[in-house]
Amino acid sequence: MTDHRHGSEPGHGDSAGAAGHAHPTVKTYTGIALLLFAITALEVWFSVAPFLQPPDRRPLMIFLLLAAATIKFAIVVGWFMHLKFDAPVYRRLFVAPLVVTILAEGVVVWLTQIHLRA
Amino acid sequence: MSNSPRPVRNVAAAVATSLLAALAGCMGDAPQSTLHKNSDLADMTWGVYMLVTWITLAVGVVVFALLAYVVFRFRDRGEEGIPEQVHGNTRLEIAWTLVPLALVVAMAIPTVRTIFAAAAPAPEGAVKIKAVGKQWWWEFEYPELGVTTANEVHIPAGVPVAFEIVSADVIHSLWLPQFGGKRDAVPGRTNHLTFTARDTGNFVGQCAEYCGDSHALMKLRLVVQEEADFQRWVQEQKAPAQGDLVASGKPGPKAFLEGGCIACHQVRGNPIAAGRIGPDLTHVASRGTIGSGILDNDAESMRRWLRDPEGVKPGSLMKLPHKLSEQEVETLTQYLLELK
Amino acid sequence: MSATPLTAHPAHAPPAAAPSGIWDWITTVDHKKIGLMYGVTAYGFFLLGGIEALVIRAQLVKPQSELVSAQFFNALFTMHATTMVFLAVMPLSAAFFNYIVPLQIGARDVAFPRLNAFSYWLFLLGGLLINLSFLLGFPPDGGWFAYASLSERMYSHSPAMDYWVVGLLVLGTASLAAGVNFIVTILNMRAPGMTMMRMPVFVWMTLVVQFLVVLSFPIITVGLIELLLDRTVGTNFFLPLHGGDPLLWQHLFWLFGHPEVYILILPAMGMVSEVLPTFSRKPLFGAPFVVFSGILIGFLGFGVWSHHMFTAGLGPVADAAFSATTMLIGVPTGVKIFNWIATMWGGRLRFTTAMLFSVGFIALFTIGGLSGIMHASPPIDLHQQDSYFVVAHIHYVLFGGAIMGLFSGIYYWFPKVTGRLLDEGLGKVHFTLQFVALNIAFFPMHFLGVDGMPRRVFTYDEADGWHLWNLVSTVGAWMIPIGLLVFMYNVWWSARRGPRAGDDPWDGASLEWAISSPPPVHNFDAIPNVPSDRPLWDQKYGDATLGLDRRDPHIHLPPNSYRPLIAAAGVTTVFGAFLIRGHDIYRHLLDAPGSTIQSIPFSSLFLATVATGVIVLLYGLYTWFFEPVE
Amino acid sequence: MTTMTETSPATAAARAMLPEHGTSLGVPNLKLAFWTFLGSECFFFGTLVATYLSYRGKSLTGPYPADVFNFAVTSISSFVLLMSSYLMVLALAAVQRGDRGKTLAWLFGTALFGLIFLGFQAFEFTEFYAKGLTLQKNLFGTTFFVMTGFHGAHVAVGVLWLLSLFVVAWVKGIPREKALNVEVAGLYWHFVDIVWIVIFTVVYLIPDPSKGA
Repeated sequence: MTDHRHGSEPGHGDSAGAAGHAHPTVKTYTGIALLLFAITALEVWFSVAPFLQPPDRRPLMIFLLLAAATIKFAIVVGWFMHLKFDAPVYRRLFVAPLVVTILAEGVVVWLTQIHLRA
Repeated sequence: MSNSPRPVRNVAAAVATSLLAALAGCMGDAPQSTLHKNSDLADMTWGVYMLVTWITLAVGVVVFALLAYVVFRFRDRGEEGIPEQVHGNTRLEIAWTLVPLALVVAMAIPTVRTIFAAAAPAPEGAVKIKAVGKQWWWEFEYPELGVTTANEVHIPAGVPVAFEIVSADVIHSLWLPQFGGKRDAVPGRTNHLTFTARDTGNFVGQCAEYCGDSHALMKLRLVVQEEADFQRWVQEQKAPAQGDLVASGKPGPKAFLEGGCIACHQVRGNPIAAGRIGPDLTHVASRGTIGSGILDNDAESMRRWLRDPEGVKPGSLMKLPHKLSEQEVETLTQYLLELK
Repeated sequence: MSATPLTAHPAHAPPAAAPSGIWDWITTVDHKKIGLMYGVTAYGFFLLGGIEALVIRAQLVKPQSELVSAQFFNALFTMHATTMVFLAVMPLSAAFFNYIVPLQIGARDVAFPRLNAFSYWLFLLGGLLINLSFLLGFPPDGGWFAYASLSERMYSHSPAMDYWVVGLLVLGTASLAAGVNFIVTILNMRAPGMTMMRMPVFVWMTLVVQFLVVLSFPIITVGLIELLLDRTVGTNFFLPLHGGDPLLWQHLFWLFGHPEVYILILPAMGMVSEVLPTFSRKPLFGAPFVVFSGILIGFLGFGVWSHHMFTAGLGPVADAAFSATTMLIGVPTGVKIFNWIATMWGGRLRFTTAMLFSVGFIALFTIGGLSGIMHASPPIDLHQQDSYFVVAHIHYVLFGGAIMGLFSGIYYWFPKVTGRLLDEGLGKVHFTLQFVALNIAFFPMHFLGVDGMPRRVFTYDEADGWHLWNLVSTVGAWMIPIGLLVFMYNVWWSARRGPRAGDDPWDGASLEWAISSPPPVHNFDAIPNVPSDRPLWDQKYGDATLGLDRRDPHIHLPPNSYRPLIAAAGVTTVFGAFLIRGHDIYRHLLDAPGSTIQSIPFSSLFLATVATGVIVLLYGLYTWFFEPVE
Repeated sequence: MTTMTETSPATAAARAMLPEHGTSLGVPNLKLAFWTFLGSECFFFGTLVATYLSYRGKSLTGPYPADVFNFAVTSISSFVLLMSSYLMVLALAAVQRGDRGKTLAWLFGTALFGLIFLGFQAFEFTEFYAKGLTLQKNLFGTTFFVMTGFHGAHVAVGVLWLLSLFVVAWVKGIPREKALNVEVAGLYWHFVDIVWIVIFTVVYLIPDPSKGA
């Protein structure tokens, strides 16, 4: 990684000064892939595990599934897409819209569930 | 009539009323004016309406005064050099952030209070009316009274009425300006409008949500009556129509039967005239208007309507099986005007 | 004004083997030419939308008027709004983004010049496609908001609304591409030294607008695709018959639609924030406040959409919440108005035409903003919603606001673009006529709304009592084109005979006044080194100097390309194929009224058109990407 | 990592060394544009998911999700797409190392995994259709097919993109200084993957409240 001219490497640019970051290596990626596999397996298990099937455990199941999905999402974005290591501007450009989307669309879903005194 | 206004608000409201009435006076009499109020709901919103109107007017006056002063005072008079380069003044800017914020809060509090007050469920004993928006007319059903009518809704004064507003096709909006604003008729949903009317009389309203070709012609009448008159009206409406279409042998019922009118229209008392697509005609002659409030209910209007519904109401869904002859028009007109 | 180091002289122009004539305009990737094309095209659509408005007003001049049919009237107000929003005000603003922003940030072009051309061509084709409906006899008539279920096939059998949906999909794609392009341009193409807080306020507002475009257009794109599928494939997104909810369309439309309102107004606010300081000869008062309030307005814009739905029955909690957020937006807006007035305070105000339009903007926008506060309160909105009061409000905001601001921008930057000054005398006549006319046209609409006149009615009755103010409003509306004629004559005359402007006719503060008028094709002989937020002003009156960034002596301009036009044609063809589908369905429904959409086979013409569009698009994209740019 | 330590201040140096003249943020335009586009895509898929969730459990007739879902098949295809992201980072690393052979292998592998995912989706759609679920049948069919269909279309565009890069790499190779082109394709590919992470959880794993089997 000696050639910096084209800015294709992670950590290029404004954040390049933060050389302390350990850039992911192929070995790291393999570990991440295994982790993703494990979480996916866990997710599938959550959705069939007997102790989560009773109706009163549904909220717990949904929480666990959403938590697992969030972790997978964060791992892919953070490591595979280098967002954790790249210039901060990328993070702002992606995370801010993501948050606004979740909030606004969440309110839309909530509002479509309202049927007043029908 | 829900709250007794304080003196200050009274005066302000009076001034506002006279000011707006003066403006309204310029344009003659507008029966659908939002400034006429004839229900507790309209009174309830009136306080907020006036408060916000006054605050915004006051802000407008301040801004315009400032703008006029600045434009006049600081115009270039050909002085030498450049003016002092002021980049800003944080204290001033915080001030004119906080003042609007305070005004917003002042408007938001009564607003929120009114929203929740107006959303209260209908009290016991309210007259229930189901208002169905259709392209392009209104059907009113009194489920507890067994009455169905079209485009003309009667309510008793001093008694709460609870409208359930639904739609049969596209989105409409039931707008009764004098009674506290409008509510949409959304297909698949039920909206509610509850109020108690004050004065008796005839009032007009209109569909407010664009709903297709003849949106402009989707008007309605609201008749506020004394309780006793209202009960009498209910009894009249509940009665079946006079005469039997088949047995009477008269030309009118015959034309109604053979002209295909029964496919869409109901004339109660006649099981074969049970169509629900068009307005219920059992007591059509008792109504003040036809064509959803756009024509006076007289022989001339009826002829006009029967000759060419599409011409009176563009896009009208009243498709005649064939163009009616003048003879048929006359016969049907006579028959319909008998359906008191 | 003496020439500055950045002024280009003809001798410096790089040897360009550029094509000439019409081919040059078709293949250009120069942001200035594209800006001009946006401006001219959008102005044409502005006139078209204006003619539609004049017919609307003519119909309403008296009760029971029979000038146009109900159906045509409904098409007129639908197309008037659609045209003005998407084909006039947005692209007129885009004309300024294109022409001015690169100059103000000290860039030679936008980040992706060919993508920029692609955006323009998509805009043009989308605009033509949507107006093709008039020629074919199916003008859209479902309202510019296209509320389901009226916009569904069941209630709009003809292909009219297909034109609307397809046209907006094409226009949306154009806006998205342009949005990404300008975000990158502004974030990444600034001259050295131009930090974010040194950017002119117009650039800031452009940036906010582009974020609103990039984030809100996907929402309406999905909504439009869902509506299109309902109409052409028979899905159930907004049809209550199968449990679909028409209000979902309203949520999606307004979740896009409210940011769209700020997309329309913020550019004008940016222009006014350039014009007022220049002609007050002072800096913008509290520029960071103005910038942050612009950002705040943009951000809050995503949290207020349901105030368009207070009558729809969302319940008191939602109504209260959206009422509060909507009123909150009044605060940053108010801050801007006070900052503009404070900018003029203590200045030496030169009332050029540009300045007059900016001052007019403040006055008229204030009226529109205050009436907006009124219907932010649901109890009041239940009176005003869908009445002429709201028509008055949006015209004060969009005509009194956006259009006045845009004219201010035209008078302000015309000398930069053409090298000649517009005639000030004619300009003042234009301003006076327009200011007076639009108040006569739009102020009475407040009274009509208070008097209970609903919007979108093609007729009314003598007994309704609305005729006087309708008459006044129509007279005002018909006066507006007089001012525009004066303006057009002024442009036509001044562009050829007007006095030479020189580089810096207004004693400006920002970078575009440091280069020649009109700017050379490469904008800057050398990229400046920006020392302050008012670089040129500080060079003239302060102690700062506009340094030159000598690190990049090569002037490299991308060559012309027709690939963007090909790609745009491909995209338009793919979407346009659905018009064929719409016509097919309509024909079938006429032949066999009982048939359902899914029982109607996809015609080979439809499939062939889709395939052609995809092939053309891929051809355009591949040759685009492998086209040499050296 | 030599140049950054030699020159200072870092931003000015980075700007001076970039092709064209330097960029203000010291990052390449293309990548900046792409992240902006991905922010926009968040809203695109966010709206599709919101539509699905708005109508979740509101279908008036079957087939309901429980009637059609084949859990094992979808889990496998989800896993394939997830692993294609892994191959994608390997491909990018290979390009950045200048390892042409591995570049070709991993690019092709990624595209192949994408194709396998599309194959599973085609199989799934056919199965559902056979079980009576169509676009027009009910709200579930409408929202499910349109949302997953648009995701599938994104995967297809990605496959086309990767295969194009593969051909370029095959014919003339992708030099290290052009690695950005692969990186951007990778960002797109990973994004398509994370969208599926959301869809897999929301649509398949969380039980649908509809009645039915």
